[in-house]
Amino acid sequence: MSTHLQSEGRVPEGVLLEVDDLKTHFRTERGLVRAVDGVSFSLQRGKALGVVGESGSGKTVLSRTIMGLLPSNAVRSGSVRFAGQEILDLDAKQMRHIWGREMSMVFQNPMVSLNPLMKIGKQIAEPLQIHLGLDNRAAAETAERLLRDVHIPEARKRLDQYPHELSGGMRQRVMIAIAMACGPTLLFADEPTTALDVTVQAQILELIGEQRRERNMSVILVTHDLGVVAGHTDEIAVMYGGRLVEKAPTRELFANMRMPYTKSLMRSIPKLDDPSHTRLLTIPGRPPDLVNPPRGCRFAPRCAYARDRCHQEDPPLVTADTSPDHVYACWYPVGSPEFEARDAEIMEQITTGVEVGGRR
Amino acid sequence: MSDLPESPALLAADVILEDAPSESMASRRTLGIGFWIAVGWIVLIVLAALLAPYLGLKDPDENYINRDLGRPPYPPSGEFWFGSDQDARDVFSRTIYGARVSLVVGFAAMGCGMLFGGTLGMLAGFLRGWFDRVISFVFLVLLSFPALVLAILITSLLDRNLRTVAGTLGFLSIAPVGRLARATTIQYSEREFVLAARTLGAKNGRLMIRELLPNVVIPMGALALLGVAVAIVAEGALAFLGLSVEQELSWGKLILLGSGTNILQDAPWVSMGPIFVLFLTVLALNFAGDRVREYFDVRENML
Amino acid sequence: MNYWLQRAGMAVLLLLAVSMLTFGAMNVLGDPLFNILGPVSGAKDLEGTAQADGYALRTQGDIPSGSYTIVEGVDTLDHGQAVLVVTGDTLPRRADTIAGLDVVSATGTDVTIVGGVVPGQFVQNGPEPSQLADVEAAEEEFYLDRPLPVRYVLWLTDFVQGDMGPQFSKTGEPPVTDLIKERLPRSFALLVMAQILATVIAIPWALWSASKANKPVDRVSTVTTFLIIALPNFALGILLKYVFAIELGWFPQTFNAGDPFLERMYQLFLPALTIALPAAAVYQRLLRTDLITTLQEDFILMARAKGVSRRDILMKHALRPSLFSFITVFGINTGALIGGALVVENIFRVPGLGSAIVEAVLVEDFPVVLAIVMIVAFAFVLVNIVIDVVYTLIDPRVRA
Amino acid sequence: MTTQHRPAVRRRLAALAVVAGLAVSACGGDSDDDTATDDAPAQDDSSDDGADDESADDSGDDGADEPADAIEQSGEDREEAIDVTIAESENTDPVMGGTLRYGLEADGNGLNPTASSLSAPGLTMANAVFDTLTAITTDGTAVPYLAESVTPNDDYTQWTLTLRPGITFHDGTPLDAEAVVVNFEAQRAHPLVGLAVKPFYPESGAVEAVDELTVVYTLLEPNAGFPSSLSTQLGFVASPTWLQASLADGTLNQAPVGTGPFMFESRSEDSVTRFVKNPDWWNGEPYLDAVEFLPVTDSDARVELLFGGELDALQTTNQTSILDLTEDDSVQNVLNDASEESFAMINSSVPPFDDIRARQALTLATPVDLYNELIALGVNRPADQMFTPDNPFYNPDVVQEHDDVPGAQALVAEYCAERGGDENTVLGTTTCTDGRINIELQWSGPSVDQTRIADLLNEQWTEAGFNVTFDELLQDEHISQTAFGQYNVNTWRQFGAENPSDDRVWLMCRNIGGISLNWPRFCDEERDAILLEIAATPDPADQVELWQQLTEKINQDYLYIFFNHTLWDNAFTDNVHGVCDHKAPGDDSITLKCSSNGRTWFSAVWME
Amino acid sequence: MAGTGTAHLRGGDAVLRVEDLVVEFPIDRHTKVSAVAGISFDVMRGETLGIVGESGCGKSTTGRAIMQINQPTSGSVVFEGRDLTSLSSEELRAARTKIQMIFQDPISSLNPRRKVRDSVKDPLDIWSRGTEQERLELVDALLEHVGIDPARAAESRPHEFSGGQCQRISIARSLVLDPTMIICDEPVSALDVSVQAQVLNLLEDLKAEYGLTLIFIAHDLAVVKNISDRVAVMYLGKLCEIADSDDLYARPAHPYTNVLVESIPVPDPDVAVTRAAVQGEPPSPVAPPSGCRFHPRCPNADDLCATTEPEIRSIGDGHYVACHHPNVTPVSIGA
Repeated sequence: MSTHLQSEGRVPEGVLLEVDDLKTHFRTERGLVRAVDGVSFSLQRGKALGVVGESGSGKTVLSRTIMGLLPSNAVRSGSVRFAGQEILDLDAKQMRHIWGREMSMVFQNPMVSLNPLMKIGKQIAEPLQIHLGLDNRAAAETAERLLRDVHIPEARKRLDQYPHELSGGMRQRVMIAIAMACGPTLLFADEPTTALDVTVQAQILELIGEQRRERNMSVILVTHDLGVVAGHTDEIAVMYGGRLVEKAPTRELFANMRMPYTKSLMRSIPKLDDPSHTRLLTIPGRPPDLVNPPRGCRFAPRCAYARDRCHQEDPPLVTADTSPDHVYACWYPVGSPEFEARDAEIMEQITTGVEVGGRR
Repeated sequence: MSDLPESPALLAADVILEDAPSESMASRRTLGIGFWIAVGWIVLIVLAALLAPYLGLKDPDENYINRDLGRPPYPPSGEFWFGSDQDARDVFSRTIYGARVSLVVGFAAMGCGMLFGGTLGMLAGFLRGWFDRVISFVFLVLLSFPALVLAILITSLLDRNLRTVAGTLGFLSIAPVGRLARATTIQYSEREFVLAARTLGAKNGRLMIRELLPNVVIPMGALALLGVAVAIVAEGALAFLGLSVEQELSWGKLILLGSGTNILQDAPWVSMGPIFVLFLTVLALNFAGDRVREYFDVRENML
Repeated sequence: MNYWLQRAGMAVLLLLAVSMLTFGAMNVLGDPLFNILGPVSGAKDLEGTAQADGYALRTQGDIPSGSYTIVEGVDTLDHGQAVLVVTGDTLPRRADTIAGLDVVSATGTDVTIVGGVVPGQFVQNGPEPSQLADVEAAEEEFYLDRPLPVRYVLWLTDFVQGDMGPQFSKTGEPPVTDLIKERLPRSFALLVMAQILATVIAIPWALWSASKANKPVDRVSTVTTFLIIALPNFALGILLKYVFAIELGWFPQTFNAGDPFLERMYQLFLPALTIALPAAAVYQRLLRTDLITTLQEDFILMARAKGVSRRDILMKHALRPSLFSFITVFGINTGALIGGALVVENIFRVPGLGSAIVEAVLVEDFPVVLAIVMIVAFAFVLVNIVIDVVYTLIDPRVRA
Repeated sequence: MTTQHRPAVRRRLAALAVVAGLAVSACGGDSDDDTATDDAPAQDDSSDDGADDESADDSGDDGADEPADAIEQSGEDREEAIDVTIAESENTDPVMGGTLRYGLEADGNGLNPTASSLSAPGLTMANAVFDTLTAITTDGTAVPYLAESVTPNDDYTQWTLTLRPGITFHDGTPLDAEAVVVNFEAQRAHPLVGLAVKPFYPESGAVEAVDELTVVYTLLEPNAGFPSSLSTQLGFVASPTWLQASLADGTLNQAPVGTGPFMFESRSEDSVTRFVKNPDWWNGEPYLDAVEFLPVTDSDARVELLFGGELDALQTTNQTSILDLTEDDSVQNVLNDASEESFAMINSSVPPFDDIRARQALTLATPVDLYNELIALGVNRPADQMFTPDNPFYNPDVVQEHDDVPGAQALVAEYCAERGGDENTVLGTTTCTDGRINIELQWSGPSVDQTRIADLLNEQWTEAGFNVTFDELLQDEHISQTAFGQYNVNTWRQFGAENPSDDRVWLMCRNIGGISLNWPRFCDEERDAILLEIAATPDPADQVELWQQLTEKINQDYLYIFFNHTLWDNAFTDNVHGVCDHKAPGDDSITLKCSSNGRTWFSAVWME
Repeated sequence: MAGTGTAHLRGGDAVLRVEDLVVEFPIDRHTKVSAVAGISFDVMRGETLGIVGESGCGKSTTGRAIMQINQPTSGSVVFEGRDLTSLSSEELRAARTKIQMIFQDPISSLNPRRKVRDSVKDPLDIWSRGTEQERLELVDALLEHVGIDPARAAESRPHEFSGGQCQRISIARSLVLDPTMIICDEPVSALDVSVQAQVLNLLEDLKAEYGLTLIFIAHDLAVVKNISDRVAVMYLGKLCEIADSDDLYARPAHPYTNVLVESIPVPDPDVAVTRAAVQGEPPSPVAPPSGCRFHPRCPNADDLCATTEPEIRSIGDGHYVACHHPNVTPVSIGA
């Protein structure tokens, strides 16, 4: 099936990816782990979507589910349409034609994501040979060009080097070169800078943005760092407990956060602009158990603004009044009177320092 | 910085996320029925060996010639559960009696190895420096002899009684046990909790006994079970070469006695009985050891 | 380069330590002169009278802790019953130098010695001490008149020059070197064959198992490895011999060194398999675990994300990085396999080093034992150095 | 040290080692095989040969002693008869060519008749390359072989031997009187072999070359049976050139040079030794192109190889093998149980067995019947003495006591009450503990069957009041401990010389010493007198009475607890002929014996 | 840059004064890494000093060297008037009770085989403080204080707690001996952002309550700024800049500090994303660059930087920088 998908026309402009009610469950002996539990969104060609969440929010599982890179004990349901084509029911053999060619992925830790025993050149050439059928020579030349594209000096020499001979940032560049090799239309970047130093992080994010613009490629940037997504995405999806809890264009989200979770997260991060010893807001407790998620809103047990209804009823995704592209899942969103009333109390407490160390 | 999973369920999810399917969680989280069957067998065989004289077994040395059955060896039957050997002796009771030497040697050797090897290994791993270098080299030297060759060498130079055979095998287990103890100690002594205890003022002795020992003991315990199996097999091999405890039955000796081409051809049961029991015992020990190791490994990973 | 020099230095040091330990053990625990001259039993036969240098030695009581009195003259000796304390020919002169002996009183020709073991007692036939010449010859040949360290150095000097000396036992012939030349190729062939078999079995098996990780077939194969490992090699050898040689008759039951090469290799198959199967099971388990670990590495996910096929992932990406523990254990295992070969050679009656060392050890034929232990240790060290080289070939990170 | 004097040292060491090696020769085929040795309590066969020969036999060459010859009789008189196939030539004409592959029960450690300890395998190989001075005929008489004649003086103290003219060794050295002298002196000088020679010859002038082909042997005492001793190891004549060379280079012991029908070609220890035809053999051209000897220590495997066509012939004493071989029609068996006896042997020089009550107790306690049923599988004839019932010297009145546990218990109690405090120097303990006698049972191992025997004996001995300690030793050490009297009781196999008088070497006082061939170290002047008298008696018929006295004495001294008569089987596939067509030189009417203690001859053998 | 010099050291009530600290690790017989290459700083009573830098800059090694976990190669560590480097091991053991350390991995800093409460009580047992009853009371009070249920702690092992909880337990343990100073080595970098805030707040509260002096080592500039009074920036084993935290972030004088601050992604889409402020990555500490160690990557670098190591100098208001060409003009002291 995949052949027509990669036909000359490539993927048209417009919607590249449509995800509908996607669920990914893992069978474990503790029970079913609902790692992704009903996520829907769509992504335009050439756009960058940031997926933000804490560990265990399902953000990584989401990207791998779409990509189809899941272990055998995963059960997927729902729909993933890539360029109009349903790809969720494809098996690994069929997906191989899409992997690397249509979608590719950059992983978190460049130190362990390259094969330590294979020369850089060969690793870059591999997808070229698999998908484009290039011979060794052509593949090597293309690989060298790709390395130059990701601003690696002395590209030719690098082809014959092994990963351990490169620094972390260089390796991540190589990873990007590999991901770009066959000109995919969708790139998953799964925490691409978490393992890197802050100065290098900036370089890599810049590189991904540059490649995206040059190739008119869509990017799904998975991260826990709100700062990272703020500057490098068009849209942001916030995940919590396997659910999408808020999604909006980047500017809109930061301007009009609706989800108390997003808001709390934002407030718990120390910011450079704040003076020293600024009291941080804390989110008590820990993320939900995905085997036995709480009833109602999954954030409710940790939510300072939660009321009875939140513990009883699961809030649906609703569109915000500020923008048609802004959706959130909350009964008492930021800006609602219930929220504002409680928020005043909380801010009071924080400044007076009553709340010590966020009990459970 | 990596996100740290905070709940077991998340951990499960993270483990699962890693591409290749991992060991089934069910079989790793609990010791499992298999473990208890294995332990049951070990207990059974130990009890049988201990109580052999009171079990109403046939005399292992008596020739129970039964003219009705023709010329021995007799095949397994109600009278001879495992059959008899060429000399009309009951293979079953001989196997049970043979367990005594095999088990004593197995457990004593391992105990000796644990005591000396474990202590030396822990000291070396903890103190490092020249002591470590010397001990490591000694271990290396001992390990570069094939163990059986060394065992033969020692047993041949000494009298071959129960004490020397067990002692020899115990001596041989010092190096492997010690190496593991050392490696585990090093691994743990680099953990921050040891640093923390040290900065809190704990002295070396306390660090070793309170902080390291409980952590080292667990992998060592798993190793000990495997080691008992190895020692039993080693005794068997010595006995098979005619170099184990003289004048007493052990499994290796019984197998040796049934291993001649002729007897193997005519009466395979003479060797198969003891082979079977030895096999089950070694299997049980290996299995139990492996389970224990896996069980604690998982808990380790959960930290 | 520096590293290899260090490695070689370490190897030499190791071999020295091994030889010292063996040499020391045999010279201290055993009694070389006794073993060269063979015939005599332990201290217990010292009871009686002895004659040396015109003295007679009378033992009193239990020898190791008892006392001996040197009495005058040979006339107290029974005809044909003389007991010669070999070192005793110089006993009155050298008594104080004999380890563990204490000269308590020496009045005239009457010497009472307390404690200690007198090395090298020798019972001699007939009144004339004709064997003294042999004793001296032996002392000279084996440097027994020198202190232990000197003896060791002299032995080592000969040894490294390829002269392993004569055997203690039998007729002293053939020289140890010849014996080794005769036996070594068989054991070597056996071990090489076993390791090849083990590897050839283990690698595809592990790949297959890892690719089906935790599916029923994999579980069955894991159980199989467990079963194989639990079967000691002497038991496995007997089983294989029973099934394939006796019942099915596919293989011969014994080795016949006279046959042509191919025939001999065929005869070595079952013994090699006996050694190889448990090794293969161990290798398989290791390799499978490592493969599964490797398959969980990010770079494998990366390879999948590139669209590399399952097969290529296994063969091109996962196998090589998973080989390290296998290779390490392959090296370490050489020692264990040599031990196994010892037993297996016995079952299948292959006259190799294994049977040679068992025999030699039993008669305390030290030159043979020493030679074989050294060869084995050398092989062990060599294999492990080779494995280091293989490491660097496989892993570019080590090369740096 | 300096390599210069090394060879000399080695030689001496080698010599010493042979003392231990006596053992080797003494225990013969036992070697390292478990199964091969099943039946045999420490085998002792071959050294007997070596030693016997040397013990001069006075009883006269022409004396018609008739030691039991096996081939015909063994089948008939056996209690449980075994089918015996007699290898006998058909009337077809021999065919030239072919290679005989012969499975030996062990490899010898050398093939030098003056230095090596030749046991059954060694003697069998030696038969191909060497010739003996005399040979034994089917009726047990010794006839000249390499010798043309052997004649005694009046009192049988001096024998004149004349050699056949014109015989050369394979290396071209001529066979002359000097060669015989050199061989004799080499044997006598040998520390082990010499033990059996020295006591019967004067220190000087024992053997002298009178002329080129005549040698005179001078004995200490009369020996009318002397010629028979020249039919075994002592009778082999090796090239003096080679003997000389082998003194300098010990490895030459592996490459023998004799006058025999086959010439040494190659030898790889423990694998194959190959001899090729000597076309110029003095007694006619042999039929076979070559003979190959393959040591296969596992008796079952040897039989399998024979059935599988890999071997054409083999030797064994293993009862199971014999049963298998005799059941098969395609195999010709040459059976002989007149040679050795299997027994437990008691050392009378060390307490408790210096006391006859202890020895008797042990004999009474021994489960001989069970032994013969379980260990020997009923294949061997039980023995009470060193003669089989069909031997003219057999004493029907000698019945060995056994399986009388109460009797044994009584003797043990008596002994311990009286002498329980003595020291058993072998064990280093008192002879008795709590009214039970402490003894050590020694055997050569590791061997499964020897272990079974030990267990079997132990079971009933324990019941009878003995505390038995096991001492399993490698063959060499086992024999040396025995030679030095460092044992209480052991399992052993010996006797059965073609001329039983040659067995005196095991029995006489003069054979006790630091190293004793009189293993039990039992000296009885009366017994010696009888033996000397037998040796001096030329007519076997006159010896019967003496032998019966002797067997009676042996029985009453409780030194040997006889189990059975060792049965040797030399098996050949049915395409092998002429095994027993071995004729005396120059007289085809005299057929020579074709099986003796497991050895066979090859000059008349031919293959289809 | 390269923080030689001690110009920035203050007199007065310094609880800790580190001078010319050098820590070297041998790699093999011939080469060694100087993980810390001569740094000096002091910490006043009740002050929180933050140390930031990228991986491999030597900040953790510095923390460990203060504790004498890694033996300093040279230099002095004067804590409450005593040079820790010169103490005997017994004196050091006693002195160390006054300084405590919290590690990055909260779970591995607790003994996996021991009950959590026992781990916390352990220091009291070691030093035999009070009766068993008193110890338990103190431990339970502290656990309560950091937000851990003492009953649960009494019967649970570390793996039964989350990372955040384990970090609080570690904090409780570090407090039982009533220390003067706590060195926090990346205490929150292994935690999720929401949990990170809990621990940071807790540290602030405890500091106030117990009058603690803190050294807070982290790579996250925002976190360091939040908790610190004064911040030191390290690069390749050297000190670049040290100043009060608000001042440092407002006026980063050292080009490297500037680069760091600019590289931090700001969670505000309205803040324009600038081009990466610096190219390349820190070189290996095995072969550090000559002169100022930052010069190969520095936008301000000239020939002087390549040859001469800059001295630390003041640019006013307790703001010190080790740079030949700082972004802010230094004030000249004295002359």
